[in-house]
Amino acid sequence: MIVYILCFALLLVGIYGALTKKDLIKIILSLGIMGYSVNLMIILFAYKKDAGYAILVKDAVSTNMVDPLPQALILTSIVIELGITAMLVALAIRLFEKYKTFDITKIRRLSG
Amino acid sequence: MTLQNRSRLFVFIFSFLVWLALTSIRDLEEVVAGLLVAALVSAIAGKFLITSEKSEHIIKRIFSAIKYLFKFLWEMVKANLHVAYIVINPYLPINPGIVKIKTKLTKDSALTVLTNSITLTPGTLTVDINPEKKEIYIHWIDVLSKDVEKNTKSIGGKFEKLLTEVFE
Amino acid sequence: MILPFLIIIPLLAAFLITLISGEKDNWAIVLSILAVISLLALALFSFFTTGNDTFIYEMSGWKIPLTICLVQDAFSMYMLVIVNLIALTSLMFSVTYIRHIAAEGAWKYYALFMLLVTGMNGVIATGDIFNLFVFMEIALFSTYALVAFGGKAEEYEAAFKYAVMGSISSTLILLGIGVLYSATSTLTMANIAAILPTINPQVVFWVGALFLAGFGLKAAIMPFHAWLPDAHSSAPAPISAMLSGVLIKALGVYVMVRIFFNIFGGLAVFNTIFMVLGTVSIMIGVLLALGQWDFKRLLAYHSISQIGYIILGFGLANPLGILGAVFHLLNHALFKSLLFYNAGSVEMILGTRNLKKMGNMTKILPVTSFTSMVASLSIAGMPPFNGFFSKLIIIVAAIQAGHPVFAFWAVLGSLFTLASFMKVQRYGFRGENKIEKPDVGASRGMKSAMIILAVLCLVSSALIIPGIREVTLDPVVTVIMNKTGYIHEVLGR
Amino acid sequence: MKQTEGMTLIVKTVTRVSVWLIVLYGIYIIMHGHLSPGGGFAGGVIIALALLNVMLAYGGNFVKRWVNIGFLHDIESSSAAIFLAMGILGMAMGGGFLANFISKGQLFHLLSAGTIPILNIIISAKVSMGLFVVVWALSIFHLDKGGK
Repeated sequence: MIVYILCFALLLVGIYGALTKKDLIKIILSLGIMGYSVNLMIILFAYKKDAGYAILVKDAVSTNMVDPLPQALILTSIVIELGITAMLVALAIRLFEKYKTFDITKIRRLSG
Repeated sequence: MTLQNRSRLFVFIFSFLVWLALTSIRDLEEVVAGLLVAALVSAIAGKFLITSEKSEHIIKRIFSAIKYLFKFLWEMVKANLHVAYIVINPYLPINPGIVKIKTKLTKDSALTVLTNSITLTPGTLTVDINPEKKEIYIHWIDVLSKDVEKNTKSIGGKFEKLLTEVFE
Repeated sequence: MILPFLIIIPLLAAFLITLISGEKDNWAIVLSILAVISLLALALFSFFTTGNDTFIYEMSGWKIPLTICLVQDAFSMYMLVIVNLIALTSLMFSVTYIRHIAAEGAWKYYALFMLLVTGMNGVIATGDIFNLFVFMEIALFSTYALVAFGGKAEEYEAAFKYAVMGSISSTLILLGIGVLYSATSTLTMANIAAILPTINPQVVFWVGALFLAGFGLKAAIMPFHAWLPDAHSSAPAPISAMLSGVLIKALGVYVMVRIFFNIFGGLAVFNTIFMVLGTVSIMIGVLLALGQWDFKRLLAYHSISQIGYIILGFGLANPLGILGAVFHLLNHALFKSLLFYNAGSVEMILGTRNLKKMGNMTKILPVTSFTSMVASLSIAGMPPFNGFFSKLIIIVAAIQAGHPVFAFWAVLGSLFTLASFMKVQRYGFRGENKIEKPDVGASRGMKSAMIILAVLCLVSSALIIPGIREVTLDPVVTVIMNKTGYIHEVLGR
Repeated sequence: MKQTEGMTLIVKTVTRVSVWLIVLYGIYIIMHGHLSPGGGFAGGVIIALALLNVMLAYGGNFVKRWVNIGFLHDIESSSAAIFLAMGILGMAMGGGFLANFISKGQLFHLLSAGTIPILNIIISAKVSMGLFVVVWALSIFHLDKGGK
């Protein structure tokens, strides 16, 4: 039970960072922390007590395996996060070119 | 045979051997696939491995390499004991600093092995290298002197002679 | 067999565009328009052949609990028709507009656009909840890039804000999917719906809260609306039309309705939340819009308000309310896209979005100002345009369901909408500024896109005529009302 | 000290000697994706890292001379198109999108599992080229042009 609570705490750390930090790069890192905490949580959902890894091995019969599906889901979501992070970094670089700063409080041409 | 093609041939042979080690020869499929993969790897990344001609014969160089290995291990044991002595000494007699040494080696690979050997030896750590001036900058835990020639002899000199035989 | 092609065609078009187009964007335009026309034809054909049936497509020859399935029923086909219709007009509008804002590399726009269409079609067609997440991310990813496509500082700023908010909401949705999977051990939506009543009912509330926040942010319902005005007003005009017209519906409203009605079984507590949030969105959106002088920003705030009507209609959860909401989905897509095209055409030719700097547009841009008149009347709810009927149905349904308070706020919101669009017409298109006639006018593609949508604004009122309604809107309402019927239809038991 | 492109001689030499090994290992992971852990994605990432290793050690200009970036772009988009073509081929052979229409063969042999090894290779081409091109695109921004 404690691991789920710790995962949730990590998620909250990420949300806190994404909402309060002023630096673009720190915001991107916070989003990464959020994503990792959720990935960790879903991997933990697959855990089964005293279970082996879910790989078919030659000449070995394993009946008790962990759930392999969340691993596939996590691989997909990691790829998605990679893409989004690259996108955010590219946007941050472009913003730096335009505004000469990474400080989000100074990037305020849009209002209202 | 040009240098690049020789490099490709070497990469091909090495790749094939490594592939056989990875897959542990089970059936013909794996061996055929290994030949194809080795050809592919040598086509993509083959031209990097060998970039310069060596003067000595290959057998002689292998002997020198083995000799160098033992020499290096011996130096490492000595340096280990020295550093261990410094660590357990209650007065901690250290005098850290960065020193410059000269080297006579010319080949890239020789320089790399020399600097990595210096880094692996406890007490010394390569910080930077200037290949044009043949200078290596080293962080030393116990700087004994500020003389470049003397330092060259005590840090790099012990490896240099054998490395010349291996790589030049 | 039609269903997978709705996803394959735009995806293939996207990659072929990156492969074959060089410096010029001619091939990209041809390919993407061909792809979207075929998509629209497929969607229309399957919408009219579906009726009250449900067809399942199982991927890669496996059977349902093991595979990703695509579900074809009246609701998903209805949404697909809307998406591909707006995509077609948006592409027609894009050709000149994108050449205007980006001199080189315009083919990238079409590749991203096809990815956006792929994502939305996938979200609508899929019957697997994780696959839904993946397609949603494809759509959002291309949207982030498209919002920033113009390369101005404001656009990067808006895209960054949008991307940060979008990532947060996606993470919450992923967490919700994970919790749902751990509770039910399946990802097929119909199976989840079948298993949910047998387990602890608390799970539904936790997951519902996560999904409400996540998809609510995508739909820009009131407390989660902050990103919308920036992103929708900064994007290039055809993309604003896609975002406001269909993206927030496909990714937000459609998915919410699927999950909360067909999977969770339309719980009363979520219906109440929908009604309250919808009403708040109507009022706050329209009040914020009233004070705007930036044309596109005003339209973006109206999107919040109009989405409020749709959410209110779904929250009422009686057949009439859902009918109104479903009808308003189509109507809002039509007139909001049209209004964004008008704004884009004005911005391209006059170089301004400020209503105070416009004037005597009826002389300069006759087609634009005439179609904007149609769209304004339509969004403000004037008969005989389509907006009137859908809003009327929602308001009548609110009274019928015993919520006269919500009906009152909806009427008030409609009046404010009228006021705000009278401002647009009075100061913007029929303003007093005397502006010289510019050299270039709207191109043929732009004009035809606007005229098509203006005609559809009028024609789509006919959907409410009983004979036509029974083959178009009623099957959609049946799918949504027939909550747990989704399970039997999909699983075939 | 003279500033040359890329990193110091030591890194360059080590990269030179090890890049073929990284590529080989990536290909091994791809080819045995249906027999052991790994597969197209993991192997593709390893191959992309080999390319990135060269890029970091030797600098961008060297990589531009070594490989044709436009060609890598083309590999990336065409591999996605080929993937879809494989899917449609599955439909044509009956069984649905991406159906496994080749004979499955024997378990634990290199030539088995039908279309999965082929799809692994296609995915690895997509992933490796995509990842490399993304980092390449980010690296050609010039941040020092901005700044105060």
